[in-house]
Amino acid sequence: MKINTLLVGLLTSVTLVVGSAQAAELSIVSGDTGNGLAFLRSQLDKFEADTGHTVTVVPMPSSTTDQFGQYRLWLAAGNTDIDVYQTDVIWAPQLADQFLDLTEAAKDVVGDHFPSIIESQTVDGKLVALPAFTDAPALYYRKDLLEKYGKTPPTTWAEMEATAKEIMDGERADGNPEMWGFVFQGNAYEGLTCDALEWVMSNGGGQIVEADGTISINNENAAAAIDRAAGWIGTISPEGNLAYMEEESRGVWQLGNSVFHRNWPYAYSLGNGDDSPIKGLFDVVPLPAGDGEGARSAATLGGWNVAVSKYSPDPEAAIELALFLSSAEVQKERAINQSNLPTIEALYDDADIAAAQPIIPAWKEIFQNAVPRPSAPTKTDYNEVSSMFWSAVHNTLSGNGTAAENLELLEADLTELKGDAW
Amino acid sequence: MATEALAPPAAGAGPRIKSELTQQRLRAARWFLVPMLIALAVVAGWPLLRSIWFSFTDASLNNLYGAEWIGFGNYLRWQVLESGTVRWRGLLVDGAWWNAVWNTVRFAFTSVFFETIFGMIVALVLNAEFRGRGIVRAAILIPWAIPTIVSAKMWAWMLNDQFGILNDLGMRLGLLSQKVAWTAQAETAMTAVLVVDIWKTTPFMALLILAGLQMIPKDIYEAADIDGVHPVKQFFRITLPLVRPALMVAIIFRLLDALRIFDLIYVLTPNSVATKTMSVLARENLFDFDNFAYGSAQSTLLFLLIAVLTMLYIWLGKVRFDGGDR
Amino acid sequence: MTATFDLWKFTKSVLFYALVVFIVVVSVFPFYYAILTSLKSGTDLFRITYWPTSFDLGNYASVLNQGSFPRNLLNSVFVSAVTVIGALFIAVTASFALSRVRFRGRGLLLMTILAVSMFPQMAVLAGLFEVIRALGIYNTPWALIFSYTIFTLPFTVWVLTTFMRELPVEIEEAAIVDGASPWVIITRVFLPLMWPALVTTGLLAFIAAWNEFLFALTFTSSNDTRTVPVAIALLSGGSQFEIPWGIIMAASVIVTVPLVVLVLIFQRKIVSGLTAGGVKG
Amino acid sequence: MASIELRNVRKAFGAVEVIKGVDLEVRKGEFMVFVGPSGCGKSTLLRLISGLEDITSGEMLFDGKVVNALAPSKRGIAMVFQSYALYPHMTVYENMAFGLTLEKGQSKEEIQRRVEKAADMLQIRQYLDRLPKQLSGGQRQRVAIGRAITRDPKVFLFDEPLSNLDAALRVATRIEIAKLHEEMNQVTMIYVTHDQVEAMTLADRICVLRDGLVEQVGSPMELYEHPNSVFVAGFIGSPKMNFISGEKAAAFNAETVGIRGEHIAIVPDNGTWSGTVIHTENLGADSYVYLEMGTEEPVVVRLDGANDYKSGDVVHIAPMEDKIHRFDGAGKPIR
Repeated sequence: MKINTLLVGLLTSVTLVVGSAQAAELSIVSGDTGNGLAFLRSQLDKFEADTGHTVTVVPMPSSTTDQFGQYRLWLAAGNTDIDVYQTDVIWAPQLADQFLDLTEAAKDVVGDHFPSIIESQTVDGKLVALPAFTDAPALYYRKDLLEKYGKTPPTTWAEMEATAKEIMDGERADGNPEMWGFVFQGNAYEGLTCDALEWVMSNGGGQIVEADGTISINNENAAAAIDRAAGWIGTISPEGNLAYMEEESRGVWQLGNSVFHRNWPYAYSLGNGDDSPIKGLFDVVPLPAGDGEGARSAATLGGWNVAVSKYSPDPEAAIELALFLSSAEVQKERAINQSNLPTIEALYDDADIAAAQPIIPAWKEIFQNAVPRPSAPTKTDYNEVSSMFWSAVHNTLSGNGTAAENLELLEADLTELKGDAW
Repeated sequence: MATEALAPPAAGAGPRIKSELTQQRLRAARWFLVPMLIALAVVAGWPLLRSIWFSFTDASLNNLYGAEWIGFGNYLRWQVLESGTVRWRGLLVDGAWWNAVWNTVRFAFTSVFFETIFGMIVALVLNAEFRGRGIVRAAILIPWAIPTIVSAKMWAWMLNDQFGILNDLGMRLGLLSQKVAWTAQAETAMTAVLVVDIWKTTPFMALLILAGLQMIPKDIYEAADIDGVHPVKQFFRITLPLVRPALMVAIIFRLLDALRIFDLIYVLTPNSVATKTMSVLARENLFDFDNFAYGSAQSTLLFLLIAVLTMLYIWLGKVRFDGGDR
Repeated sequence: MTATFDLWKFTKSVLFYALVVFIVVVSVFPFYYAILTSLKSGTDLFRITYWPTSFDLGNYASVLNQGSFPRNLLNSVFVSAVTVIGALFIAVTASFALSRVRFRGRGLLLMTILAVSMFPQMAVLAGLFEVIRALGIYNTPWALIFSYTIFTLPFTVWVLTTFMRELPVEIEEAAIVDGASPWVIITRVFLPLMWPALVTTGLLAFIAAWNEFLFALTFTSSNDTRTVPVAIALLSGGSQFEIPWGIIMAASVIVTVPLVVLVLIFQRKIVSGLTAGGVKG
Repeated sequence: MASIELRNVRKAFGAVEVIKGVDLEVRKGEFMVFVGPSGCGKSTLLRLISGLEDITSGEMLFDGKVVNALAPSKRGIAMVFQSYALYPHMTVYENMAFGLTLEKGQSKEEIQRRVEKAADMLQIRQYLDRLPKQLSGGQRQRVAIGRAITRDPKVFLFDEPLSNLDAALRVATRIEIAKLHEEMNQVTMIYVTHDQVEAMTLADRICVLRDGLVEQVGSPMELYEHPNSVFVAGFIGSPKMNFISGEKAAAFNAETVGIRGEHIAIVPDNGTWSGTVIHTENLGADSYVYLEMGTEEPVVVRLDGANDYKSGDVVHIAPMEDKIHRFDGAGKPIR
């Protein structure tokens, strides 16, 4: 906190010294939505007041795939109209060449952030982006139903499966034919990579591609984890789950038609909305663990960062903005207003946050189990790797081959894609 | 002088006489075509050439300007392994690509086929005189008027297995025994995409055919009525031949559009292997994956494939484009 | 005999109207459902109803208040209208040349124009982006108007060429004898005869431009220059994954209504056109 | 007001030559009719004169000046088309005034005066506000003619103007056109038709075309009485001239002899020839008897008043000797 205030003060004074003629016009592009944008604007207003710069927000569609394509094209063409980009946690290695190295500028503050997050944004020793907030999913469960059937929140997938089945059957017999046991993100897209990575990782099956670049996915634990998930489809999860993304699964869950639900923190406040049928009837716990060797709960690391375009006409002011947006001050505001998880460890013990968003300190436990997707080792090939992985998993879930078969093919494909090195 | 020796005899077999009229018309034609040609050259010509050029390089979006020429490597290349076996690589031997080609062609022909039939029916209905025709005409256009990204999402919503109204309707009417995840299952995904596309683009077809119908002089029908020609026969003998030029053009443009189908599938079933088309695959490689050159090669090949299919269509359909008496 | 005849006639008109109703229901139902959805909010969205259960205009209010939607609507109108006018202007003259003047390479030219429509939009994106930046029109409506010609122009040229070819030669010759220049022939003789084709192609091109998303997203980078489809894609719920169905549907309804009005205005023109009258005996 | 001269005019569409070297002079104020079977090039010739089609080679002169390349509108011509070619979206008035509005320096009043004058000539004044589709075929054609008159042309071109009208209207309009020619006797008129009756009734001179070449030019009676070939002889006159070849012709020292139906008399016996009646047609004022007598086509005899011959009757006929046309093997007359 102190350092930050100091820094902001320092920068402000620098600006003042250099003169207000140096006030820059900046543009930040953001795929953030609704309240998020409003929040961003409010913070930028502060920034403008502090520094004399003006910042325009260029909103983008919330689809991360759309954003990524646009940003790539803009950056490839050397677009000078955008100074600062909001980036997904997995993009850093793919866009690293087009962003400025922030190591020097952020050397005083990097220590405050979770090292794992800083690591995820560092490519070949270059700090590509500064973290703005982080994200990690949890297992949502229906307090009322678990109580009714005398169950405790599950800690292993097997336990979750059994509980889900029992309650689902019971509820269906009780007159809710729409009841399901568990909904998650099963469509063939990045979300499935997240979900499946959790199953594999929690079952001791590694993280697809290890940090050193080894392709580890073709192993028994991984296969067992994915096979187990395939078993859910049509039993505790609807067939349609194969097409669900976050919103579809939340729809089922929020109508009260599922016992368990895997989702990001955003579903928490929405589930407690005034018109929600399950308001106050649910809670969250870390995702279950598997039962293989080295099994532990695992949550895929999400989150957003800010990066500075190397084509920015005014890089210094842009860096200033990036530092501001990742500062403890803004992150605290963000946590309180947006229930976004801070990347600064100290904020989890912050009393104001705990008071405003009691869920956040609880999420620290979940966050500590967070695993990054293998974007760092696979570098520019990450999207293709992820696509191959989710396709293999989706095939298995759809009943096209067993996990063992599909993972073997996946390994071959990945090896080919990797070539000599990522 | 040499030129005089070459000059033809003054009378008789002189050079073709170009009258003022012909000259005026040719001059006008030139001026009329110039703006179009300039517009197309800049807006399409240059970008096309860029893309084709990229397809012969190792370009990636991270390094667009430092791309190096690699010839046909993106299309076909080979590698001799230590064991001596030759491994073929590249677009032409890429299974995913050919799957996409098959999906695209299947999709395009099926959808255009049904659109033509439905479009014709709708156009004939709209060409008839009845009360409330204006309202119906406006209603027909609604599917075409809704932005594709929205209608795709809307249908995704309606086709949803849990809260989709179509499943609910099917269950209520007893057409479905259980809720179907239309877009999720490989077997139904293509059908779902087809239904939405046909729904969405039939108005386009209908309107163009209607315009064609409107250009047919009414008295031809009156004459046929007096001759006692059966309406069905009238349709095949009078309507169809007369509306054919308009119909052929409508089909060409729908076909071109359908072969490039992107946004609908991108929104409805983005990653399903059963519906992934050439454009969707090309986008993936161009922007999502780090394979800009490979994606350019796919675009180029897509262009060639469409060109071949169009030629075939024009040749088979005997579409006249150099006709006209003047 | 008369009775059976009447019965047949009656059945026929019943069948006809049944067909009309069927067509209308199929076309409009999703739109109706969109309206229905646009009047809902919150968890209600996930509940299936066939009739309006609530009448909450909140979604409409938030669309019109959110960001710069009214501005985007104006942008769309401007971009689409100028695109269509430009395309029709270029296409009418070009198609006169293509359909009515004999010159070498005419077939090749038509084929080339068609070929422009064959290239996937995705593939020209990068090249087009360079051109637009080079022209200095990036992030202005002109970037969109310019790039939209890639799909409106070939289409309008082809359709109008086809229709113009069908116009009787003798009318044109009469005009030539009357001393009309090609320009006069186009503007004073052909255009009035081509209303159905013009209005139809214009309308189809208008809607295509109105609905275009990819170029609109790529070639603009501020809320003030964006068009409606992008604005709709930008409509968002409170948080990252939340899809604001109600608002999106409200926006879609708002966006679709002008087009319906447009059709209603122009529908006389869609169906007038070449009446037998002075052309054929 | 204008004389037209064609000197070895040729027209080819690609490799196909349609007009194969035509020399022709149309005199000032003359009513010239181009007649011939379909495909003979008569319409093309008219279009060459109009300037709508370029001539491939040769020379075309209006009043002695070469107009090969002159635009139609500058030739001082007006044209009436087979399909009327009215502008469907303009009223009758606008149709007629269109050409004048394109000319520079025409005042509104002058245009109105000329349109109304033409309308009065054709008695279409009451239709001036109507659209073409609200008129009958005959009225439309009169409007088309009126449009041509309004331009005050030196040369008036008609391209089969009556072929879209029914028989009664055709006669009426034909008379209308003949009257027009009388009123506008200083205007040169060229009229294309495939109907020899129109040609005979309207023309000052007829030009018979065949296969892109002029077969014969002359006044109707010249053509009727002294056809230059079997072709012209057969084309001009109704019913068609009878042609008899073989032995019967040899008796007249000719390859073929031609005799018109009206120049044959039926005689009780001792006729030149005899034949069997196969068909008779009674038209009231006159009647036709068709005879089978070993010729390619039956021989037609035209009689005044009605007759009561029946099929199967054998009759003797006698041609008027001085009306017999004798032709050689090339179809040329032997004089």
